[in-house]
Amino acid sequence: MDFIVAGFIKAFELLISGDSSTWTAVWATLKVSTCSMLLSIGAGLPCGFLLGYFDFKGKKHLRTILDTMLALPTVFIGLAVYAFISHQGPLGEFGLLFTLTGIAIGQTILAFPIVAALTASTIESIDHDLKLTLVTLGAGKRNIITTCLWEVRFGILAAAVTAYGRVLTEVGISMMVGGNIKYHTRTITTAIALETNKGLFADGIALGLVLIMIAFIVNLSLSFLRKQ
Amino acid sequence: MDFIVAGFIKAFELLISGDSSTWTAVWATLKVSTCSMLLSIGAGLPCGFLLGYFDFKGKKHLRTILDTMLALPTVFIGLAVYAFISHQGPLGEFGLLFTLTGIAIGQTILAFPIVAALTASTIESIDHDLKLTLVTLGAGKRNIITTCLWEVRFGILAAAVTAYGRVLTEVGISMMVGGNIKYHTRTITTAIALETNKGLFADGIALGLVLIMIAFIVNLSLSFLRKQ
Amino acid sequence: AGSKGLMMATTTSTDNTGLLDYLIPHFEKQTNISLKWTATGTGKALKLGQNCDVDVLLVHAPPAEKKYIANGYGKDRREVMYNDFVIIGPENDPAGIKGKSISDALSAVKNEQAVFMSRGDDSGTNKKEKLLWKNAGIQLPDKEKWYVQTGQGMLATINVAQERNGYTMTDRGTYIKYQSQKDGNAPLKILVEGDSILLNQYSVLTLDPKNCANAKYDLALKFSDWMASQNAQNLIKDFRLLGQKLFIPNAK
Amino acid sequence: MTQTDLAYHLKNIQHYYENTKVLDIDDLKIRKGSITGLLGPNGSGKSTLLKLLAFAQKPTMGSIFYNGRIEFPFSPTVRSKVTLLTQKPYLLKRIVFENIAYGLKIRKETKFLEDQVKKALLTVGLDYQNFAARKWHELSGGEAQRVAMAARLILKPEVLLLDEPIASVDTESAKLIRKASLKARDNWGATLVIASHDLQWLYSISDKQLSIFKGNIFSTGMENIITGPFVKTDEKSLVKKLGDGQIITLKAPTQEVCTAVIRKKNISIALERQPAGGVDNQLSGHIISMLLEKKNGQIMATISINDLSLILRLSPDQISHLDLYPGKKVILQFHSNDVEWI
Amino acid sequence: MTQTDLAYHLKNIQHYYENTKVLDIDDLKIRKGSITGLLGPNGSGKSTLLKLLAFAQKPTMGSIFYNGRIEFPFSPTVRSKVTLLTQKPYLLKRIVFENIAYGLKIRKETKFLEDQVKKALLTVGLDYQNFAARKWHELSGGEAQRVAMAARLILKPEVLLLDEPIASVDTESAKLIRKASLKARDNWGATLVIASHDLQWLYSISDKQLSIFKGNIFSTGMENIITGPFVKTDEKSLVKKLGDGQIITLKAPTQEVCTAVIRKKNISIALERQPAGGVDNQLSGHIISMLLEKKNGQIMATISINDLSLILRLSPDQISHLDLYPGKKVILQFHSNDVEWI
Ligand SMILES: Nc1ncnc2c1ncn2[C@@H]1O[C@H](COP(=O)(O)OP(=O)(O)OP(=O)(O)O)[C@@H](O)[C@H]1O
Ligand SMILES: Nc1ncnc2c1ncn2[C@@H]1O[C@H](COP(=O)(O)OP(=O)(O)OP(=O)(O)O)[C@@H](O)[C@H]1O
Ligand SMILES: [Mg+2]
Ligand SMILES: [Mg+2]
Repeated sequence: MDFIVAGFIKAFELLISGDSSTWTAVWATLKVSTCSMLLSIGAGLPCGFLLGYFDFKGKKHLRTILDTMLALPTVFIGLAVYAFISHQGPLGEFGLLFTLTGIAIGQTILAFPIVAALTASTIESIDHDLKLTLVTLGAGKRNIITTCLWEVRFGILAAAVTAYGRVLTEVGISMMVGGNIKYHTRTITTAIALETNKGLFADGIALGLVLIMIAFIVNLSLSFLRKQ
Repeated sequence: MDFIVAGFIKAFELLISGDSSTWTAVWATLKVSTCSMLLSIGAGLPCGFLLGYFDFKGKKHLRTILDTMLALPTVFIGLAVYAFISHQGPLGEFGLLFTLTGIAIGQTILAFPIVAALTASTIESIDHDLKLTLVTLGAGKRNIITTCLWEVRFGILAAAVTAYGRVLTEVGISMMVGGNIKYHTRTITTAIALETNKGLFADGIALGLVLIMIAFIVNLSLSFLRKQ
Repeated sequence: AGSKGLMMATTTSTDNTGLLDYLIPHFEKQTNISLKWTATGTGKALKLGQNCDVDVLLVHAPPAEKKYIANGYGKDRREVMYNDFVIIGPENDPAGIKGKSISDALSAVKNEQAVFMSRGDDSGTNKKEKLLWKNAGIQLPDKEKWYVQTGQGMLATINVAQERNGYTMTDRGTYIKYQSQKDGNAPLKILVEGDSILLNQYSVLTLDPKNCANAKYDLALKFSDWMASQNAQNLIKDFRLLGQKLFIPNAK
Repeated sequence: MTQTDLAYHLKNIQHYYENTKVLDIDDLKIRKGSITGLLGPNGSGKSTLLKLLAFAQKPTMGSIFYNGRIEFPFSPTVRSKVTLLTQKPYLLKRIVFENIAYGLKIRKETKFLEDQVKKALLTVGLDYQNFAARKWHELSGGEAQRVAMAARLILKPEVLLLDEPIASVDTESAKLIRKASLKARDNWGATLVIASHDLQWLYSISDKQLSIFKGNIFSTGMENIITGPFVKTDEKSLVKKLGDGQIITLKAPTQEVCTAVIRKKNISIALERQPAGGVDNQLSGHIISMLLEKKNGQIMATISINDLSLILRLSPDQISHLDLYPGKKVILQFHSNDVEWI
Repeated sequence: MTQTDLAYHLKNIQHYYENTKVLDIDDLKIRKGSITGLLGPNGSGKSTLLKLLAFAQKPTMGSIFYNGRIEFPFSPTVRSKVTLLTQKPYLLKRIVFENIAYGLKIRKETKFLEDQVKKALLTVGLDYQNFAARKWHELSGGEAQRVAMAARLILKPEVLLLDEPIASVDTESAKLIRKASLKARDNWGATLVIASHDLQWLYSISDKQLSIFKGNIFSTGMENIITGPFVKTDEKSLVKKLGDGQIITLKAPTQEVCTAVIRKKNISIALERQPAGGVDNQLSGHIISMLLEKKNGQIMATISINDLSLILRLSPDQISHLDLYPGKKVILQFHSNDVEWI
């Protein structure tokens, strides 16, 4: 139990003392998660929209596949990405292994199904009258997408926040693709794994708190977007 | 790249040959994830309903906290649960450490915010007229909860599927609380982590495929609940 | 195998003990070569080398290393240091193994069905442990109830042993760490130590340029040389964790 | 009217949305077994009042007595007895049968369920065979409205509150809904309050009409409302100018207000202007509709005066005497002193 | 009527929902600049037709010519020119201003936006100050309906399709919407098609009425429909029995059908029964309403015969002559040969 208390104290120390390894990990985490969130939202919103808005043959199967992709283990994604960007992989020449870019690619694959599946289910809940209204007001295809997404903005926000939580806390990809290299690809979660492995539970807790703090700040700023 | 191909072949071998360590891991995974899903749905649905249905002071803050809980790192949860159920912890006497029950507790904590936050955001999207209609038809509080949840059943299903994906793929808690003990608390994800660490990438991929297959079967059965 | 500097894969023990954090800045300063490392299980470290994703390895599994070279993945193997393994267990020693030889101790564990933790992760440590069972003439008790395979790192395994009041085999460095975390009164004590079979040899492995043309073989060799240099060997000798010596340099 | 005759008694009710007062009712009594018509322009507060009567919402201030007791939302004594057909009826995402049976199911009164649903559908003119198994979205606007109505009727409630029940319903069905409402009163003594913009229909069904305007109630039924802008001519009077140059003179109000009410009974009709003296307002216009009030055989006539419509009640004799018919030019007369300000 | 005069030409249109045919129109022409009223009971296919005309849906079969060309949903030549006010108007989850401005914004016509919104709100009788900043849900039913109407009017579309635009709107606003519709036609030549259950209002606004019943169109406007059950008396005739014992005799149809249509023009009115011979149907009932048809000064009278309502058109002279008024007992006469079967 006491290591939890110690962890709280340590969390403050780490942040206040400006411990450079902590801060570079914070920085790496922010960079990589922002990047992967942007990519997965960019790809997930349109895909989710198409899947939720239109009725077409095979839609149900696509949904099942997407839902299954929600259960892609991070280590698995990590291995698959590794296979592609390792020196002997088809993309080996780009030198993405042990880089933040590599991690971001993997995390995008992780977050994409979350964004897409939740967007689709939110869009599905849209009133049929909205679709009719938009068409009769002369909305083009792009207007329909943007307006529908805006109508269900709180649902989309929930999708994004869920995906963000997933990306922020994932270890498997960062470890496998990033290599947990100090000052380079060490993110907060891989640092937590490392400290915990060393038996430094208090440090693990402290870093966990730092991560939660980041999430809290992000969610606090998002909560201003959300009306009462 | 070739280890991915090898992994596919190996996945079949593992399942067909009835490899006992694989099957016990599959079994452990199923038991523990089912248990934690039941618990987190049991707790998350009502909480999400309350949060989404009612307007009260501090609701926005509760939402922010819940959203932040989406970013609880699994190792962190693992450590926290460990602190409570380890020998020296307050619940040490129950002997929950290194048991599937222990893992299920941790996974429940992991899945709860997902179920609750997504339920809340789905319930929030409910038409105000539905609430009015139910009240005027004489629905009591329990009727209102069940009917509202049933009205947004596809949204709830999406929440559950997302949480299930998270639980199924989580490593940190299973590792920390379960101890990855062969034939006992080794789940598929901890087995993947182990094989990968051994450098047996093909085995990791194979086990990942087994996990994905489980998710696929579950989602396929759920997809029959979903109308076209 | 990035553009500048060396990329090394190593086992968790060298990283977790802090040895690399202590040693590498010296290397970088003296040779002007930058070195990054990723710490993983021995098996994965070897695999990363085989796939040419790193330039050099620092590992501790001599039989596997020799096979690795024989397979054409590794080129030079240079032994640089060692530490040793010990068997630890609860102070009351239910199987009564204290002071026994390795083989007797393991037989006692088996006969008493005392709980024994194995890492079961094919790491250098695990490989050594399996060898010990074999030497004691006992078939690996894979499915025995008392033989618990954690599939985790050393410290985690020790913690499991402590929770379950069992025995385990560990490298001394990790044990020292564990001991320090318990403020010097750790429930698990060293019960068997000192046998020459318990030595834990660390080597630097360079990759065979034939297999990995992109690997920085010359820089890797420089690192290997440096590790064997008097300077580095002295540094290793002086490295202490919580006041105790951890690694004994033995470069030839 | 003794206390026990009353279904509702509202005392000092005020209701606010955010900071805007939308309802202000000092005292309102509704008898058991009566059918009350609720009239008023858009936004006057009809739906709000009905929601309060349904105990679906708490008034910001004041108390509502139901059967002599102050009641609140979710009170078990009103919960299953008062039901409201909302203005935008919401159908549950289930088939029509389940929508109609829902109320009975939550009351656990599932005996002869199918028969009851069949009967309820029939009362609103829908046939069981064709509609019971349809999904909620496979209905036309009016059909949906009628399914929602059936879901209320099946409950045989003590109080039936209907918010524009015939808004998108055809003439035949409007008649059916009228019949069903009367039957509810006659067969099990239901109390009804019905809001509607269809005056003829509302008059044909209700015993009493309440006119509501800007949240204030006039218990005398539909009255003529004249809205500003007004121009002040002297201390004592205001005038309103109509588009065609005609002028309405009104006695100036004592407080700061902006809407005038002229009751039907204070307006008289003629074919020619009277010589000056007597009434000070003589407006020329033409009849646009004449509707029968079933209750009393009187005729409700709507007269258009430029862009203003006034309503008055005529007897068959008056009509025969003056030879009135829709399209006929007439003069309306009333005295500026008879105006009321709200 | 040349081809270039036509806004719409529908050929062999059939529309199905799942396997049910709900619309069957062989040929329908709608002139540019005309105002067409769409009448018919619930579920007759009005909304479906309007959705097809709006190109919001493709008919299952057949083609729709717009301005002489076959057009389809999302075709750029119709997309921003045809607009439909749906039966259940949906407001976007934004403030009223944004709802009304939406159409202009997607057309990128944002000049004088505020002025235009102000004007649009005024046309439906809502004041900018009070309403522009309200959220979508802070409106009464009728206010919401009018906001949706304003959002269509602001677009100044070539074709304005209105599905029950005054369903929950008060009398004053119904007038305003009438005015706005006429203005749309007069000012920028809009073509309008309007569905409504308010006959008087619809007649007061439309040039031509289409009556639609079970998906079939009668281009002659509102006619009297008599539904079964009928009883076969002999080879040549059917009868329908009314609740009060009166009997309607009808010529037996040639094919298997179930609904009879008697056109207004074939019914005459009298105070006394004629001696036998001549017409074979003489039904006694009473007038329930008389409404002015603005266009032609004629009067549309509704006569109730037990539970049947029949409509016919009267002239002022007829009314004066027979001394008719709502409530008066009358005899309706028509010949069984004049019945049409659909
Ligand atoms: N949720 C809300 N927030 C703020 N104002 C509201 C809200 N709902 C209604 N209002 C306002 O309250 C007043 C009364 O509304 P109410 O719905 O009771 O009117 P109504 O008489 O039913 O009108 P209608 O005939 O259009 O249905 C209106 O001015 C309306 O704008
Ligand atoms: N989505 C749907 N699926 C199946 N049937 C439908 C669907 N929508 C409408 N219908 C049926 O099609 C027919 C025509 O419906 P439509 O909405 O066009 O009628 P309407 O004339 O507009 O009626 P109302 O006056 O009630 O608005 C009705 O019988 C209705 O039950
Ligand atoms: Mg209302
Ligand atoms: Mg319709």
